[in-house]
This record gives sequence, structure tokens and C-alpha cells, in this order.
Amino acid sequence: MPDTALYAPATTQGASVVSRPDVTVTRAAPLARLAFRGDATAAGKAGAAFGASLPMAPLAANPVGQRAALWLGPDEWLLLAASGTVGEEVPWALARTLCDEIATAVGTHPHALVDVSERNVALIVSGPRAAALLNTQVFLDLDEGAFPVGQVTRTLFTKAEIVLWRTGPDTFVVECWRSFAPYVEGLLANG
Amino acid sequence: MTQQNRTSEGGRIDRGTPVTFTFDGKRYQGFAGDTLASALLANDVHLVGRSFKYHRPRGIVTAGSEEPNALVGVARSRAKHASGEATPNLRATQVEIHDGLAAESQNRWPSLAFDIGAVNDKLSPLFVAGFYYKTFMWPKRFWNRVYEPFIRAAAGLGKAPTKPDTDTYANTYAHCDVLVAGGGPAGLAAALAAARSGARVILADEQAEFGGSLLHERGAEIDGKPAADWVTDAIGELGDNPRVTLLSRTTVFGYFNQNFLALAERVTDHLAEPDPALPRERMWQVRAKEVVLATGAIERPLVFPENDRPGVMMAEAGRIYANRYGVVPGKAIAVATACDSAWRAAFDIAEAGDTIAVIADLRAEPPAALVERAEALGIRVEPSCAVTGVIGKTRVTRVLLGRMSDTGVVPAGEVEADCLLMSGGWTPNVSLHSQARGKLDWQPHMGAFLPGDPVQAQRSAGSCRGVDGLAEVLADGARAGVAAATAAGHTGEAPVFTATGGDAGSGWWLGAVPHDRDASRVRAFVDFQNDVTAKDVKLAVREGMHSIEHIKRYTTTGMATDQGRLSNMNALSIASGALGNEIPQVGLTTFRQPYTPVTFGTLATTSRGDLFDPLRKTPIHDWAAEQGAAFEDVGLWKRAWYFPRGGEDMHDAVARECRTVRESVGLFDATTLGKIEIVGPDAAEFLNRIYTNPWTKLGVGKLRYGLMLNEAGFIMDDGVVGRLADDRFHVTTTTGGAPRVLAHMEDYLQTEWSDLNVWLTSTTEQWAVIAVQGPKAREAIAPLVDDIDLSGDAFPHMSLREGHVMGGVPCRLFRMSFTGEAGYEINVPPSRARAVWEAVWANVEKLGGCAYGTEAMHVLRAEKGYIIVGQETDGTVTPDDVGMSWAIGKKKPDFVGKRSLARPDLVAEGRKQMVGLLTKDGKTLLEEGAQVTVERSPARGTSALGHVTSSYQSPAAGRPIALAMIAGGRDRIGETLHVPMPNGGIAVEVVQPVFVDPEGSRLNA
Amino acid sequence: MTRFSFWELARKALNAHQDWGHQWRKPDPKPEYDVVIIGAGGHGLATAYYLAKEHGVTNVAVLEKGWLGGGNTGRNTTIVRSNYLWEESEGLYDHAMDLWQDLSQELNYNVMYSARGVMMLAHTVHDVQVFKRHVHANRLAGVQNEWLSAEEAKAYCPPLNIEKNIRYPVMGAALQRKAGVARHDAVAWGYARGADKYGVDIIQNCAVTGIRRHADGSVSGVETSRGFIGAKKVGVVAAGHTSVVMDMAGVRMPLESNPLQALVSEPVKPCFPCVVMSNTVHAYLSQSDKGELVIGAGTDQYVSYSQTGGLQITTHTVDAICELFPMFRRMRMLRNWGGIVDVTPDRSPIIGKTPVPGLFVNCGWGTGGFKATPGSGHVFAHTIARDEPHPINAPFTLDRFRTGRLIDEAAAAAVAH
Amino acid sequence: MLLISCPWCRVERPEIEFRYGGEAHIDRPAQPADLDDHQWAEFLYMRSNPKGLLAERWRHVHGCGRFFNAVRHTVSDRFVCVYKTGEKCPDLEALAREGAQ
Repeated sequence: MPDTALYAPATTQGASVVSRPDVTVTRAAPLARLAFRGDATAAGKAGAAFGASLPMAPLAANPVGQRAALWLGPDEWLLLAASGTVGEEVPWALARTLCDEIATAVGTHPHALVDVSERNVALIVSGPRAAALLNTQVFLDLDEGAFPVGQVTRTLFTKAEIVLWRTGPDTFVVECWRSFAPYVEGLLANG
Repeated sequence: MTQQNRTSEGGRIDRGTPVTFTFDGKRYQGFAGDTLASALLANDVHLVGRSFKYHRPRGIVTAGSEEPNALVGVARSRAKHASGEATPNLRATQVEIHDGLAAESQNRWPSLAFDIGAVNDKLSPLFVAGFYYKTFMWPKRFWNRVYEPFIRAAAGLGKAPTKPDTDTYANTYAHCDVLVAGGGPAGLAAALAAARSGARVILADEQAEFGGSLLHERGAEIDGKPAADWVTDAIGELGDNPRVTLLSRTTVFGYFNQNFLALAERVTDHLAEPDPALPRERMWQVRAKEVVLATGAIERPLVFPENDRPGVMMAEAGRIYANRYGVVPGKAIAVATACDSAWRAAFDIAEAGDTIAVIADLRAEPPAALVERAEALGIRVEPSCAVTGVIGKTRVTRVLLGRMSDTGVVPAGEVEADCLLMSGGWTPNVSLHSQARGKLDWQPHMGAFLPGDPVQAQRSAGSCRGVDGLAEVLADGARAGVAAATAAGHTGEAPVFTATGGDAGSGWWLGAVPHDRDASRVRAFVDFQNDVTAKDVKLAVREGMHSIEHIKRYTTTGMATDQGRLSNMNALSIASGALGNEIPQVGLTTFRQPYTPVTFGTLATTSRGDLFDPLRKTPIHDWAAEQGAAFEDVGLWKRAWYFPRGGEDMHDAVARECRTVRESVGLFDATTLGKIEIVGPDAAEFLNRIYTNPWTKLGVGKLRYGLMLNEAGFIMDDGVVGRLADDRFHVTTTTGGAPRVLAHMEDYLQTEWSDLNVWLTSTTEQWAVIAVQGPKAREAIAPLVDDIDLSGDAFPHMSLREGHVMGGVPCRLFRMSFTGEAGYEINVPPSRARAVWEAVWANVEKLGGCAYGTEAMHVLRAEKGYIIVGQETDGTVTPDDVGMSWAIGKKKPDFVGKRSLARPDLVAEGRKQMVGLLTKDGKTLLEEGAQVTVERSPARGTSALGHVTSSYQSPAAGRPIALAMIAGGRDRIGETLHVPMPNGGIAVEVVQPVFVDPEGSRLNA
Repeated sequence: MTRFSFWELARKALNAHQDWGHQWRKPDPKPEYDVVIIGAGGHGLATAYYLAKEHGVTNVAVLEKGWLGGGNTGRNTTIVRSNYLWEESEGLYDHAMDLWQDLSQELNYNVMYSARGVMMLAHTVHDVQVFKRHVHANRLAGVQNEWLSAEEAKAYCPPLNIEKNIRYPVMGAALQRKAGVARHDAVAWGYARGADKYGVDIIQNCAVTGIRRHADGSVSGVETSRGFIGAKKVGVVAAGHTSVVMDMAGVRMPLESNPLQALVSEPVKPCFPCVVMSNTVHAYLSQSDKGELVIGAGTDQYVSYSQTGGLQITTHTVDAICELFPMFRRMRMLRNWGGIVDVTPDRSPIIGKTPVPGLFVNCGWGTGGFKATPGSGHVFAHTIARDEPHPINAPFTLDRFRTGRLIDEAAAAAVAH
Repeated sequence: MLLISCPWCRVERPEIEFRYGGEAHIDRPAQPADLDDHQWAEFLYMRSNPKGLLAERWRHVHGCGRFFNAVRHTVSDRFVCVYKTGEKCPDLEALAREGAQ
């Protein structure tokens, strides 16, 4: 399961948002997150440096070990990386290093790379009822036939924007902006 | 606790589980499985409500959601009635009883049996359709004081709840291949067929149990089983299929574009003690690839005099009560009909051993088989016979018969009866087809509109499209189910069901039934709830209301809570007769959502309280809350407004905060400001086009104030922009403007200037921003900064550095000011923002500083004459208006809004310009929004020169100050103007809009 | 024509109301009229009425594609108020407000104008600033409007929740006491009956398919589904369909048409005494004389002539109503419908002449046209009859979009900072 | 709630993920200064607002973030086609003749 390597449950107090037999919602430990923008050439170079190639197919994700590159738009990717050590600190150094390495690799080819590690937080929604719980607020067809494992998309969680990634048949990751997290968590807890 | 109308056996109620409930305070008993209506009828209670206009006594007419009369207020207990938590206007025919349930009749005072409002019925000769348009106009002042209050008090049915609803509501978004609306024979067949084809199916039915008419078909068999058993097996099969979702108690209430349907599921109202974790209702928002409408048909009343009396009931309802609920609603039952199906009701009741007094059929020759069977059961049959009225006020006691002939109707005696079952035939239920924008086709031979070609991926099946006969309906449903599954990409064959019994048969009647009574004295009701009579419809036509929509609006027929389910076809027929026009030419009023009324809470779903909108808090929020800060809403954010200490009011707190910033140092949470990182080789060129200012020459490490216009030339946002690298800018926006600005930028970038190599990334939440402002700001932060030279030479005003604070926390340090004092904005990661804030706070406290909120920030900037977009500007203001022509890059050929600035009105003389105002007395604080005039006491209608945009008690100036937008203001500096207030004009002097440190020397301290 | 009164009603009751005549005729179109009005909504009918009554122009036809009053007149939430910010808007809407006060008597038709007060809630500091600015501007102009504290607002409207700990606490309100609601159908019918009395031909089921012009460019008449009808002057009052009609004359308009939704609850006994509007949470609410809670929802974001908006627009409004008035969560939506509104870039109407001689237009009322009905008809009739605008509608030209002299009420409420 | 196909994501998504961008193919003049006030007002404000086929802009704001164009019938609200920004506007009259509703 590539996702477990990347997303670890946070160990801080209150990290467990929902804990029921058929579904759990848990805050994920921090990650390095980079927003990468550019054309296919830039993306190709970035992927080589990042260690997980940037998918060209819409809504695709490419998890490789503790890295993942998520397609968010035709010139937009979210790059995720875990530091390898379990911790609750945001891996700024890792983010910095990755930024430098990618920037070097892409060189002068036009692109944009921005550290957004602190902007997002993630929730892991898991269990047989995970899709049903998300469907209380997410207006997507989460049937495995329509939204297979590995698919990732930006969408709406009622009034909050999220990135939704299916990392397993019964496991999803919800990424949202930091200040929207209480709203998302609140609705999941009530759902 | 008798249930004198309960049969000794039969029905689907659980006779082993008695249920006690109250109606108007009186205790009754029913059984589990009863509706409130069936339980009341079991106790021989027919009088359950009063009509809307005439307050006529009314009984239970139907057994379904189309009920127009038996509307009651319902609560879990009598106590909840008393505390204002009852739900008004529920149909007794849909309310499932549970122990303790308390129902109250409505629209009556002081009691249901004796209702003062019934005087309206005596005045009914006056209160005809549209009467209020013709009167209550004189004397004029009586309208608001007398007439209207009277009309309002008389209107309405139940009482609105007065207490906040403590129940919760839920939502589910769902997708399916085939949504089947209606779980009767056609719907079940369709769902089975679609599910067996492998399709994802949702089957929804508004009733507690699936099966529809099969639940009360006594003799029908399907596949060799009694119909009800077949239903059980079918539901079992569907329930075992993981790709099928069964939703009972669920009404498909709205059919929107592209097969988007909304359903309301009633989850807990039927339970005596529901799990508190469960919602009361749940909305389902479904996107279906294909839809099968199997919504059945609704029996139509006959329009004859006094047809609204308690005890007069639809024939099929009588059959449902008898067969499904084990309740025969009378001792002696008469039947008035024009169609075969009502005969079956008579037979079922007679076979149960109860008395059918007469079957009066409007047809001259009802089918011989029916007549034979009736005679075999000993039932009196009267063909060519109309019911011309009933005797009895709160309950039918006798029924008047009339013989139909070529010359008219002649009296044919009376029959003793305490219940009258009527049927004018069946109206196919085409509401959802029509909501889906499907056209309707008039079928003269059936007297009905049937669904025409569907517009959406939708098909109707069964009796809602005029199919009759159980076998035919099942086959039609199966065909529709397979066709829908196939269209959704599955394959399968229509199952074949064998069936016997359950035919509705033929015959129908539309419009008023002829009678021999005095037409001026009797009333035959078309719309029961709204008290619309056949005469009203004719009156509307007489008065020139020739469109069916006019007739509907003038008479209010079809506008009651049953939405014309029972009345529309009869009203249409009567109108068509009065107009001398065919029915299709008269037209049909629109079917709108919702199909039946939907609870507001269900529509609102989970949006309530703190989860109504996302409530955004900064990482510093909790600290501010602990300090006792007051907060204000800005967009979705909560911002610390001011920090009162020891009994300070807002004014004192703000004054102290302002003074402290000017004298020592203040700490301010600026996290909510929007931030956008603009990166790419063309970043500077992009900014050149988006902002009025020039950017090419801004050095790396420098900040510049940026002003942004919309294409119409008006100021839309502002902020400080820093250059991090040749190809990288850190842009800030206003708090409320952040999403708008990013959208504005993306629009131009993607659709106008796609050749530019530049990308935008929101970093609003990547950085928390701690503003440290005041002469001791450097002192406050210096101990915390790891690797940035803070000296004035190395780090002058309007520059930025990247570095670290507190031993490794990354930071972007801005030297800038929105207060007029030297200051810094420390951008740090939110995860460490609170720690950094507290560290700075420790120093600030030592230096005698304070934390300040948005109000002090507003005062401090106003003292310096800095604008707030949205306060000084309002969407009609140009840069020059606020004295900011300096922000316009004069050499730039173009930027967004530049061309519009040259339009005649934007360069006209006399535009409003920003100035300062000082009250002459030096004491009076002007009100924001107050108008400014030349005259001290201007006459009504005088044009204002402008208005006060900002007004504060300025601690620095030691007096009140104000900013204002004044016509030709800059030329008026030094003039005395006036601010007219209700208690007199206030003299003000027009001054430059800078009150503190006009040279800006403090910034560079 | 019969004069309506209680005594007439009583007299006619003696004969079972058999003697009432048509409220308006059903005439065939004449070959030519002095003025043809396109659109028999409230504004068009009022225009015809005032043309006949105040300007003696009675050779007038009002052409209606469907049934009179069937457009936005019969589909709105009937709110009437005039506490607008800009002088131009104050003038226009307060002129209408004056006419509303006596409209029932004027038309001898009870339009049930109910001066129950319209209260606009302030939920943020910014709202307070904006509403107080309105109050001050209105006082100077002589337009009734007053500021209420939260407690005063609660006293005026007892169901209001003014607790401080709710998501959007009420910080106060602007109240216009003589504002209120009216019975929308009666307004159309009253004007129709009044215009008909003066000889105006109201021709329903008559769709305009073209606008014919003389060689010199001026209007000569209209092509319709019932043939050509000559006209010396043509006034277009077609609301959401204005762009379509003006296109027939080759005039492009700064308009976009959007579906606008509204809904009512089931009728209940009086429980809500006034009209409440809240821009922050996007909701407005009143209770009709029939007892229904009448709720205005928003417009869909896209151009559409479909009259069926999205469910999300309705739910968004209903959740706001429930948040403001949590006791109404158990109430139920009875009917939900849509109209098509034509919206200008500054959300103010266009009333006046067009580049085509003899062609006049009255449009762009957006979501707020009902309240202006009498005033709009009154000044538009003046404009058509005199060939020049009434001083009140003089600022509401098409040309303002060239010069930049916009009348933007929404901009005045711009939120930022 | 409309169902809109995003040509970038190549999926259909509910309308709430999208923001309407008004009539398409109204290009911002390259040299605005060269336009007189009438021409500038035409660019800024005049819209065809047709009752029929309309080429319009949408942005998949809560999806891929990209703008694209669509042809939609403004009476039925039915989408006839979607295409990426920069691609040519289909021949609306031809589409209308083909019976797009």
C-alpha cells in the first residue's frame, strides 16, 4: 500500500476525528508539499528530480514510496513527500531540498514551484463506509468503477474546496486548506 | 379506546402492538402500522380539520400524499405542542403513529367542532373568487389597520413552530444507473428488471412500505403468489443486491436538468424513540443515468354539491383503509362513481361484511359483470344516477340521488349513509415527467394527459402513463427497467411476470356533476383545501380570466398544499366548458417542484451553526480569545477586533491600543490577508498588466504598494507586493478580496495572456503574518531574528528578506507599515505561528506594548490617510478620486482598467475626491456614512457633496478625525462644509487627508 | 365598466355573481396604433395605463406573448422599498413608493399594498457602515429609512435571533417602515383593467417576431404571430426577453438574462410581521396574506431562459433562512419557481430612448423590478409620450455605459478589507 | 444543477465545481487606447444574450482550475459541446441548423 508509506496518522491529541467500526477519520502527519506548474517538458524534468514522475493523464496520481505526484490540472501538480522519520513537525528542510533539486533539474525551462507544505492539512478517511461518509458532502460518484483507486481530483466538500485522492478501495485522503479543516472535520464527525 | 370501525381480521397492521396517541388532546388507540388517518377512522373520527377560507368541517378524503383536508399539527408529545415544537400541516394520511404522538387539528378556534371562523361560510355569497380585489379599499387607512390584519389572521392553516428545531438533517449525494420513482407494481418490476441487468439501482417510494396498490389488492396474484407476498420476495431480492439502494418513506420531490433528482427521506418521525444520532430527514441528491417514473395514478373526486363533507372519501381510499388497515370507514357506505374501480372498493367492503347502501354510477350502462357481482352481494345498483348532495354537517348522514336524463336531473330519493365513496376515474400522475420538461399529450378517450416524449433520459411506466391491468403494468415496468438499464450500458432481458386481478377498468368523469339543486345556494367543491367551487371557476372565466394560469391565480384553485393533485383536472374541465374551448387549448398549469412539500431543514441539510459556513480562524485566534479579544467577521474569517482590558469598553480599548502603537509597539494578526505567489519569467510583465503600478524596475528584496482596478477603471483591491527573485513575487490582497483577486488574475492570465509564462499559487495559508508596529518594533523582534540584519540601512522601509526566526523557523520578513510607524510583518509557517507570536509578545509586553485588533488598525491607518478598499472606495472610485494617481505607471501602454479611466464621466469635473474632515468644535465624532453638504440645514432633496467614509477618535491627533469623499474635494481644502444630522448640522473643515506625520519620517525610524 | 366596491360586491351577490363583466376585453389587433407596448407585465401595463390617463394617448396596444402578468410580475417576492443609496435610484424608487401608497384607490383594484416595513439586517461591521450610509443619504433625500439597534430590530421582528454567539450575529438593521409587500397578480390585473377602461387594447397570445423600420430608420411597426401591427412608437418592456426583442431592431444591449428563483412555504398563521432581508447570508423573507412564508432565492450564474434554476440556489437560501430563523426549520417548502431577469452591468435599469427613432426601452430591472412598477410605468409613459425622458429616468440611459456614469447600487456594498 | 464536461479533466462534474465566465470570444482589444468610447463600451458591456445557442466561458475553478468554452442552448440549458480556451468557436448557425437544442 503506497499510501501508508506517505500518509501516516498524526499522533497528536485529537487526531482521531471519527472512530467507528465501519469508518475512521484521522488527521495525517505533516508532509512536504510543493505546487508545481509548467508544461510537459518542465514536468518531465521535475519528475526525474523528484523521484516520482508527474502524471500526464488527468486525475492521475503517481505514488512512489514516500513520494507522490498528483495531477491537479493540465499544468499543475501537487508533489507530496514524507521525511522518512515519524514526526509531527512539518518537514521544511525536506521541502526546501526538494525545491532546490527540482529547480536545478528544470533549470531555465519556464515553470513555477511553490512550497505549500503548511497550506494544506490532510485527513485519512478509511473503512467500508468511507465512500458513503464522504458522499454526505462530496458530490462525486465514488463507486470504484467511477472513481477507481489512484484517482485524485480537486472538488468541493459542500462549501470547502478539497483534494480527494482514493488511495485504496476503502481509503481516501482529503487534503484541504488549513483553516477549512475544522469545517471538514466537523461535517465528517456529524455525517 | 374502542376501534369500532376496525375489522376483526386482515390488513397489514400489527394487531399485537397497540399504539396510543392523542388527537386534540383526546387519547385514542391504533395499531403499529396505522397512519394517523387510518387510526382515526378506526375510531370513527371523520371530522379532522377546517378548510382554509370558509372554515368548513372537513374529513379524510384520501389515503395518500395528495390529501387536501386532513392536515394536522404533529409532535412527538403534547408537551412539544405546548412548547411550540410541533410540525404544522402534516397529512394525517402520511403520519405513522407511534406511542405518545400528539396531533392537533388546525385553523379552528376555539375548537374543531365549534369554530368561530365558520362564520366565513355564512358570508360565502360575498367571499367568492377574487372578492378581496374588489373591496377593502375605503376608507383607505382601514386597509393597514383593520382589513389586512383581519385577512391575515384568518389565513394560514397550522401554526408555525416558535422554538428552534433541535432535530438534525442529513444529506447524501448518490449516483446510479437507474432511479425508479415509485415502488408499486410498475416500479418494482422496473427495479427488478434493471437490477437483474446489473445496473446500479435506487428505488424510492414515499410510503412506509413498498408495494403501492399491491398492498391492498385482495385478490390479485403474481407468479402464483398473493400480490403482497410477491412484494415481500421482490424487496428481499432487491435488498440482497449490493448495487440496489432501497429508499422507503422517500419522496422524489424534484426533477432537475440532466437527470438530477432530489429526494426527501423521512428517517425518524415514525419512531417513538429514535436513536439521537439519526437525522430526522435526509435529502438525497441523485444523478441518475436513467430514470423510470412509476408514480401511478391518482383517483379524481366528483364535483357535486356538498362533496366536501366529512365522510365523503375517495373510493380507492376506502378500499385501502379496508384492505390494508382493516378499517371500514362507516356503517352504511354509499358509492358514487363513473368508473369501474370504485365498484371493487364496494365489493371488498361488502365481502368483509359491511353494508354498501348503494352504488350510484353516472354511466347508463356500467359493465354487466360488475352489476351481476353487485347483485350477487345484495348491493343496490343505480345506473344513470348522480349524487346531487349530502345531508349532514360534520358527518354525512344521507346522500341525495338524482336520475340523469336527456332533459336534466330529476330527484331520485335519498339513501341513509354515514360514508360516501366517490370516484371520477384516475388521473395519471405526470408531475415528475412534467418537471423534467416532458410535454403532456391530451388523450380525449381517457380524459387524461399522458406523458409525451421525454426530454431527459427518462421513461414512464405503468398507470402514470395510462397502462391498466396488473399484468400489463408489470410488463410495462419490466420493459422500462430493462430499457433504462440498457441505455445505462447494461444488458438484460425483461422478466416476465404472470398476474391475475388488479385491473382498474374503464370509465371516467371530468368536471361538475349535473344536479337538480338550486345552483345559487349549493356549492360543489373543486379544490377542497382552498374552498374553490365550480361557481368560482366559472366566475373567473366570466370576468375575463381566460388563461388557466389566470383562473388558477384568481380562484386559487390548485394552489393549496396538495398542489391541485385532486382538483386540477376538474377545474380545467369546468373552465374549458365555460370557455367553450377544448381542454388542450385551455392548457394545463405548470407542475413545479417540490412534488410534495419538503422540510426546510431537509433542504438546508447539515449547514447550520458553526458548520453553516466554514469558519476560518488564524493560528493566533485561540491566543486572542484567551486574552479576551472581541472578534469581527470578515468574509469567512474571524478577526480579533479589539483587546479590552479590565473593564474597558471598545472605545477605551481602541484608544489605548492606538496610543501604545504610536508610543512603543503593537502586535497585530494579519494572517487573513490574501497571499499569492506569482512565479515565472514573465511575472513582472504580468503584474505590469494587472496592477496600475510599474513593476519592471522593482528590485529583488523590495516591496511596493500595488493598486488593482477592474476593467471598468474602478479600484477593486490593493496590497503590498514583494519581489523575492527576478521571476518570483509575493503578492498580498485584502482579506475579503483574496478569492476574487486570484480569480481575476487567473481570468486574464488564462484567457487573454496565455502567452505569458507565469503561474499563480495561493499561499494565504502557507504563511501566518504577525505585524509588529511602532517605534519599538525593531527592539521587539530583534532578539528573535536569526539571520537578517535589521539595521535601517541594511533593511530599509519597504523591503523584504527571507531568513529564519527563533532558531530555524523559516520566515519572510517584510519591513512595511499600515500604521505610519516603523514596522515589520513576520511571515512564518502557521504550524509555528503561535510560538513565534508568543515569543514576540513576551518582548512586546516587556517594552510596554500591546496586541491590537482590526479597529485600532483602522484608526492608525486613517490617521495616516491610507485607504481601506471597501470603505473609502465602494466600486465607483478611481485612483485619482482617492488621490492615488501616483500609483499609476504613466509610461505603461496598458493595464487592466486603464482605457476606462479615460471615459468621459471618469475624467469629468466635480468627481468625489478623498479629503480629511475636522469638526469645527474639535469634539464631535462624525458618523460614518453621514452626508456632507454646503448648507448647514439643507432642504429635503438637496444633493450631497459626498459622505464620510471613515471617522474615528484619533488619540494621536487628540481629536476626532474623518475621511470623506467630497465632490471636487481637493479644491475645497480649507472650506467649511456641513454634516446635516437629525438634530442639526455639524460644521466641518475640509483638510488634507493626513493627520499624523505627513512627511512620513516615522516610517524610516 | 363596473366600479368595484363592497356595495357592488353585495349587490352582485344577490344574483349569485352572474352579472360581473370582463375585467379587460379580448380585442383583435387593429392595423395600427400610436403606441405599441411589447410585454404585458406590470411595467408594460402600467406604461399603457399612464399613457392613456396622463398623456391622453389611448390608441395603444399592449402585446403579450403569453398571458398578461405571467412573467416576472407574477413570479416575484413582491417586496416594495425605496431606500436605495444613489440619488438617481432614490428618485426612481421613491417615486414608485409614492404611487404605491394610493394605488388601490387609483386603480379601483385592491393591490393589497401592505406597509409592514422592510428590514435589512447588518451582520458585519462593514454592513453597519454601508447601511448607515444609506440611512444618512436617504434622510437627506427625504426617503424614509432608519437605523435600528439589534434590540430594536428584535422588537420590530420578534422571531429574529439576536444572540451574539451565532454564526452571523445581527449587529443592527436598516428599516423602512412604509415599505412592504403587495399582491403581485392584482397589480398586473389592476393596471390591465385600468388601461382597458381607457381603450387600450391588451392582446394576449400575440408574440412579436420582428420590428419593422422605415427607410429613415425609424420604427414603423411590429411583426407578430397575429400579423403586422403598425405603430408610430414602440416601447419594449420585455424583461428577460429584452435582448431578444431589441435584437429584432438591431440594437445590442448590455444585458444578461438569468433564472431567478423564489419559493413559498405551506401557509401558517401569522408568525412573521415584516419583510427581512439579509445580504450577508443571502436571504429575504416575508409572510404573505395567505400565510405562506415567501422567500427570495438567488440567480443562477449562467445566462438562461429556462425558468428552472438549480436546486443548489434554493438550498443555499433555505439554509440561510434556517440559520437566521431556526424555528422555521420544520416548515416546508410548498412551491418553488423561477423567472428570467435581465441584468445590466450596474444592476440598475435602462429606461429611455434607443438609437432607433420611435423605439423606447424599459429593461434591466434585474431582481428588483416589482417594487418600481408604478414609477417605472409612469416615467416610461412620459418618455414615450413626450419623446424625452422624465427627469426621474433621465439618468437611466443606455448611454451611461459609454460615458461611465454608472448607477451601481451593488458596488456601494462592495466588501473588502 | 447542471452537469458539465470539463475538456481538461475529461470528466463530467456538477456545476458547483465551475464558475461561469460569461460570453466567450470577446477578446480584449490589443490596443485599448485605439478604441473610441463606443467601441470600448461595446467590448465592456454589450452582450448577445441569445435565446438559443451561446458560446460561453466556464472555469473549472474547484477542479483543474482551467478556463474552457462551451456551447449551450439557453432555453434547454443543454450543452452542445465544450472546447479548450484558444480553440475556434464552432459555427453556431450551423449547429442551430443541425437542430441543437
